[in-house]
Amino acid sequence: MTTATDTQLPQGIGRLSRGWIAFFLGAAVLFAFGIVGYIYEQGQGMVATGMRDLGAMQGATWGLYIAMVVYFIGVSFAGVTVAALIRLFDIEKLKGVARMAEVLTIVALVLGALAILVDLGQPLRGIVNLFRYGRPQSPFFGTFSLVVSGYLFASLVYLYVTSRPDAARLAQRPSRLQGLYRWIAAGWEDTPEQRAKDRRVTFWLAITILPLLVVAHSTLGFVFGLQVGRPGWFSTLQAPAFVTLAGVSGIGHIIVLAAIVATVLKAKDRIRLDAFIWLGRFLMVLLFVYLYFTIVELLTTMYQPTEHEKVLSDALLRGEYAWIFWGSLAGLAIPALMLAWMALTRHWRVSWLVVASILVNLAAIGKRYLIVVPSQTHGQLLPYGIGSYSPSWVEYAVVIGLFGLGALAIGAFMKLFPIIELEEGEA
Amino acid sequence: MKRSTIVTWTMIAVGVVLMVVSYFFLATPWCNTAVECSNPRVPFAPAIFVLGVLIAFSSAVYYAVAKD
Amino acid sequence: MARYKMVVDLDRCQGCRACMEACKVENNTPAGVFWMYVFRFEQGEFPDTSISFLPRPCQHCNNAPCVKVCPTGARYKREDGLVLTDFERCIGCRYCEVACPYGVNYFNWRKPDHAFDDYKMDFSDPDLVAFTGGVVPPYRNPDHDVKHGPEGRLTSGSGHFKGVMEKCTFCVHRVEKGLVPACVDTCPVGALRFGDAEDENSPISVFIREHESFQLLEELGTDPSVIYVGGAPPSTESREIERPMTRV
Amino acid sequence: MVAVTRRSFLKGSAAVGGGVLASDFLFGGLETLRKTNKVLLADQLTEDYVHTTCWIGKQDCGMRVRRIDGRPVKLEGLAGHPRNDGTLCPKGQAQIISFYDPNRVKTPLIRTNAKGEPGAWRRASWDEALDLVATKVKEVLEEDPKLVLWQKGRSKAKDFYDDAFVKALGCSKLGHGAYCSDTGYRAVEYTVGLHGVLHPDLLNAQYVLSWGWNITNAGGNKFCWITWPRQMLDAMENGLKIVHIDPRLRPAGPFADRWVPIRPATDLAFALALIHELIAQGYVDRPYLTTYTNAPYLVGPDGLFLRDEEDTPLVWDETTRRAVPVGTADSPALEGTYTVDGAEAKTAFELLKEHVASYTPEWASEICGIEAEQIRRIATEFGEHARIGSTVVVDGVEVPYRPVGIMAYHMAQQELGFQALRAMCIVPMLVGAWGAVGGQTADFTWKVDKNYAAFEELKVEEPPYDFTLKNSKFFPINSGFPGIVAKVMQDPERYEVDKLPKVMILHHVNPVVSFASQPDFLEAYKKLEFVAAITPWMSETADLFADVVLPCATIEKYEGPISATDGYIDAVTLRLPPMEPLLESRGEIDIYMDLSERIGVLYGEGGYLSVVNEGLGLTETEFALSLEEKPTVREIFDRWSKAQGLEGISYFEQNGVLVKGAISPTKRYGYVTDPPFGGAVHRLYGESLLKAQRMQQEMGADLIYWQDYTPLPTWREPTMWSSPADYEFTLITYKLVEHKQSRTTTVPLLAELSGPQRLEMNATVGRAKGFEDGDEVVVESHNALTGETRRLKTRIRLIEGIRPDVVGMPHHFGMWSHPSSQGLGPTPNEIFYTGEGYMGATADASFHVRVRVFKE
Repeated sequence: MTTATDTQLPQGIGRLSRGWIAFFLGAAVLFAFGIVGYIYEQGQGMVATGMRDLGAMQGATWGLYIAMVVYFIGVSFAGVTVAALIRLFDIEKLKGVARMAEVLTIVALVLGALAILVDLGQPLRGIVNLFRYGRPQSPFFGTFSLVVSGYLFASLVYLYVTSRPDAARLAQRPSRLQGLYRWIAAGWEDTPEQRAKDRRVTFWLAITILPLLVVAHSTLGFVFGLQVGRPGWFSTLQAPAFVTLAGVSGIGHIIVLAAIVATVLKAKDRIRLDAFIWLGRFLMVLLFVYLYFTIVELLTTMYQPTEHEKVLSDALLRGEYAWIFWGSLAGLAIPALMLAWMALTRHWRVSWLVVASILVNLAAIGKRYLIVVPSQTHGQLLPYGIGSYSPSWVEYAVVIGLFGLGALAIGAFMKLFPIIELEEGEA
Repeated sequence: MKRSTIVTWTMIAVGVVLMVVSYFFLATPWCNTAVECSNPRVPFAPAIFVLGVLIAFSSAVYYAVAKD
Repeated sequence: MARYKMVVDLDRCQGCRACMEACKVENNTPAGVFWMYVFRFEQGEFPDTSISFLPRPCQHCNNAPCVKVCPTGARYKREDGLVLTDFERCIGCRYCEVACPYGVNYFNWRKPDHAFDDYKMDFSDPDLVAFTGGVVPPYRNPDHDVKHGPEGRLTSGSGHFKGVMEKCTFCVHRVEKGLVPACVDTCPVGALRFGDAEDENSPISVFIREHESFQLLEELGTDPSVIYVGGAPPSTESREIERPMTRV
Repeated sequence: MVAVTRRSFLKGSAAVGGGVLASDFLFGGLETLRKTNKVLLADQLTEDYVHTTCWIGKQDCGMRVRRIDGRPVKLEGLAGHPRNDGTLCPKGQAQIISFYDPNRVKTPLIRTNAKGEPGAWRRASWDEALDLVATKVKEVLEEDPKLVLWQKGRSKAKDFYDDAFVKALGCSKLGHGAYCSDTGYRAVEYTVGLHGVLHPDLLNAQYVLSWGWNITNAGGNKFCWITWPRQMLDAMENGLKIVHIDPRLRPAGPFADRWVPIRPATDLAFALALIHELIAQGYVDRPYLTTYTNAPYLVGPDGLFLRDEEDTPLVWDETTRRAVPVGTADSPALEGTYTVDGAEAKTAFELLKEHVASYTPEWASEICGIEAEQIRRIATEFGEHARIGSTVVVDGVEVPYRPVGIMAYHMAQQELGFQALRAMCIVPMLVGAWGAVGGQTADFTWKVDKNYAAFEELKVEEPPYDFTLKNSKFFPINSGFPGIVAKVMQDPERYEVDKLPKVMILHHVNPVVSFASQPDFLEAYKKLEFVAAITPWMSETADLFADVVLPCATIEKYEGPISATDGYIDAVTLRLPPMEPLLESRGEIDIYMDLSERIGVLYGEGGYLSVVNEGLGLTETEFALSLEEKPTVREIFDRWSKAQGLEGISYFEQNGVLVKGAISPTKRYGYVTDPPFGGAVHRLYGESLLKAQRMQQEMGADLIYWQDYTPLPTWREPTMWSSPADYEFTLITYKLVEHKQSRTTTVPLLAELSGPQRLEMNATVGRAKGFEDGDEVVVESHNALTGETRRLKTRIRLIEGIRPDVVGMPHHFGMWSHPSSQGLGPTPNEIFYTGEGYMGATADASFHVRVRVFKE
């Protein structure tokens, strides 16, 4: 597969190692599993999922898919934030993770959009009708116009603009991808004027994206937070808590991705420990803020709950969702303590960070699930009785497939373009 | 001013104007009690809104790529 | 322009669920789906026990949460008070369903050709098809194949699309013919009433004026068009007994 | 719009081209392509409405059928019909799906495998199937017509089925009443002479004892569910109070002013205590009792009436102070002990007083498990509300006004049911409420049933007996009980029966599932040589035992005539076919005419057609059917319609119902009929019961058969109470508004609405036993006489509105042949018993048994 010229490209671009092929095939299998699940769902109708109607049918009409929408969009948050911060404040030690953060954002957003699509009863119609009839009064308007369209497009633009210098460098040497690089570079000559212009563009883009991102995530919080009819949802804390947990899961993803990339590409010199430390500290701060929100919300609901809030909090604290609730809380508290310990002792270890990051992401999925589901099964204001929901194999398959697709995308990207920004002379 | 700067600002302006104007083409948020409230006042207004977002951000690409 | 309201007289309701069944047949709703639902509640402990009934159609709120959250305007409110769903516009996001505090929305989980499978009646039986022409269900109401109202949208009936949201329509197809909804029409004990509340002298306006009434979950400010007379709103003590088979 | 001809259909998805696809995509239509296989084009269809009468339940509500191109799509209530006035219950609405039930029996079927196991069948032509049945029937008719047994579950045109066919054949017949409320019928026929159980003049009532009346789910005497609740709600607006006497609260819904959670099978004790209290508190209508009842009759020391030479009973004339024949006394004494011809004689009322002296509220409190104070208060309220002595003018006629009464029906089916109902008849009798405005009655007019006279002398004959044990020493009063027939078929020697039925025609009946004590039927019906079943779907009994199944139509046929009265307005109607019978099914009248023809009993005097003429009142009128020619069913009803003074059957086709007008008070109120109460003397004292008991004893019948033949209702403990103490619950059954018997579980819309079988148990008791709502439990019944136990499994439902010592199950479900009925759980009939100890003294079913409940 490899040609002589390709070997010239840095970071293993264009060279398909056995490990990479195995990884790629593995991810493809997961993705294929998701496709099978989705085809089955389309064949049967959404009865193939575990979701059912609220009320007399005693189900939850939003389930794992919507939880994953919230989760994926949350993950995207951190990517672009970190990338923007790096560019804005020129944090040199983080330069190595900037691009992977950008890629992560885009992949997570696409997965989030796909998760919405698989949740729609009429997906094709959804694509058309949202743009044809979309109503600003629906919090979904924000979700598709700002989050998916604006934010995703802005992130793509951002990635593109920051990729041009690398593309120009790669375009200088012969390879099968040379044409692509030349196209991406689009006339980049690395002149001081161009650099200055580039800095200006990325600065202003970062400035625009950051508030857009807060607004976008808040509208996602509003999807739930504006519903008076659902105990557990109607809360002003929904939006800030959404954004914070989004940061937690996203930073966690960057840490994991950075650790993998550093190992696989043998690039520990490019992504150094102090990058991990910076990310770890950031993660720690967000974690404590989020734990604070959680405690505040818990105390508020427990202090003087309405009868309906009580049913819900009982289900969360000691009922059928207790294992997810306490599991998630542990998945947040333990990493918080691990990070605090490392911060206090100043003894940072990447492996611990990775463990903490995986834990917070599992916890984040758990928390998203708990936001979406219990308010439906245990939050009926009329005495319908307690409902139940558990995802069917189809939903698990589709979610696994989405992760598989994400892995495929990132894996493919790594073989096409440097996942770590090139240093002077690297190429 | 350079031509590219003008075009860039024009793109941003067009994008923002599209967003703002199309916002008023959408279904009115305060109206819930009539059939008309369920339709945008101009067909495909949400698409125009999104188009505005896209044009505004595309300006960055244009600005970066444009040869002076 | 009329302004339709429904009155549920809890002093007369026997909880018989004829309204649920009439709705089912009139609107051809699939298995497990009850646009009109009647709660049967029990309160208290033996022997100080009480029983109560509560019919629950769509409340056709004047300040409808489902209309607000619909991203495409498929769920809309008409000037005559009916809250309807445009089946040709709905994208199946089910946001209206989570927004509704009354639990009145029903999604088409099954595809239409399997919507009646749970009934274990093979409507494609050749002997039967020779007579029915293969229509599913064989008692299918053709009123649902036409568009309603000045807005000309496909809004009545059930189960003819996959993956869209449905709910009680106050029988828009009947109301537009000058009939009352199927549930009201069949109620054997006169517990359901329907009419134009804008006309101050209409029987329903007079009835509402002359009786004490309440709305379900009044405190949420949804302002339902369904008015309850007699009895009491369900309390947190109300336990539902005798549920139909509603899970598909 | 594509032009299509009427009755043509557009295929949904196939005919869509690429351009359409693209525009559909852009304009949101892509996924709206209708996935139902056919789409109706509304503007191409014709809509019409036809009239008919509901078939699914008991009271035959008027219906309007909406049809699209002749295909019924909706059933609606017929406005102006006295019984349902434009409304329908859930059953009425749901049966539309059964019009198109592909699981109905499509063609006549002939069995190809051995009986006793689920049937293997071959399709047959009507000719072949009818010939086969006719041949078998003829064979046995020649031997002994009584060995052909026609058994019915429901009959919607008595004149054509129960009467014409049975009489033309001269065969035996067996009804379903012994499972319904026949105990009550016998008690009321015996006591006041009316053919019915108990209901008040509801629209005018002020205080009603709802005695096991399942207000919100079931009908009651004469009517199904719709009419009674409508009348009750209207009466409640005029102040009617409801006292709900039932182990479960649910039947009364929110409508009970007082709930008396009585222990099952103790209704007799409760009624006796009420009698005790009413007498003690002085609520006694003396003029009524002395004039219209046998209360003043003098009873000798032997328990029999004193009579003169002409056999006329004697009363004590207080004016002349001597015993005189009834009817000749100026002022007959109601109470007292007198010496007549040297012997001591008491009035029947005096005997009643002495009889109930010990039946105090405290005594009943122990037995019934309710507070004595509650019994006392109900007696007081009943007495007060009765307004003894008052009258009211109705349509210009002055009638006594006693706005109190009892509503009771199926609760009669218990071991002590006959005497319990006798006692319950005496309660309104004491206050003179029978036949009064707002008071007690059992029918809409005061036509005295033929049983009233027959019960004056009960026949107890020497064996051998026929297989129904009619006139036997076992059951001097005999409702005709399939349960005891099943017992007899298993052991004829024990009951001294010499001949068993050989051929059976099952008319809409499914004994295996619908009748209590399933194992007895599974055993007994094996003995039948030949069984033909007339049924719309494969009943379990047909599946196991039928040789031939003849598919009959449900609603889609001519049937009648059908009373449409609501008790206040007289009306009559017919059942008209809203469509052709489904597939190859046929109306029963067609089937019986063809069968009679093949058997050779259709034509001529005494034949099927002549009995039909008689039944329809056509004999010797210009509309009489020819006895030489087979008419169409429509023609028969056309002639009958003309005989009613109408232009013909088209009247019903156009109007649905013939409303004749209000029933006059002189027909409705017993006090003012001519003669009063139809001429029947109300039997407070049951002299003939005592005579029967003595004959039974003389012929050597066991105590269990004669112990309840007492002249005054006498309490004893029910047999089931001697089951061991760990059988701690009494199982009762009840009706759901969504169902009628088991058959409606073939209607999937109704099964969906009702949910599956369940066992209701008091929540506190259930939780103490470790049960949670929805747990699967075993219910094991115990037969106190034989020690046999039977089991079923079902899911538990914990509720508060039920006595702690009672568990309840709906009496529906348990069918397994029809796909829609499957998986809904068992019928409690699987674990009930029949025969001694588990039936009434009048050969009637009891639906009580002691059970224990546990998790496996």
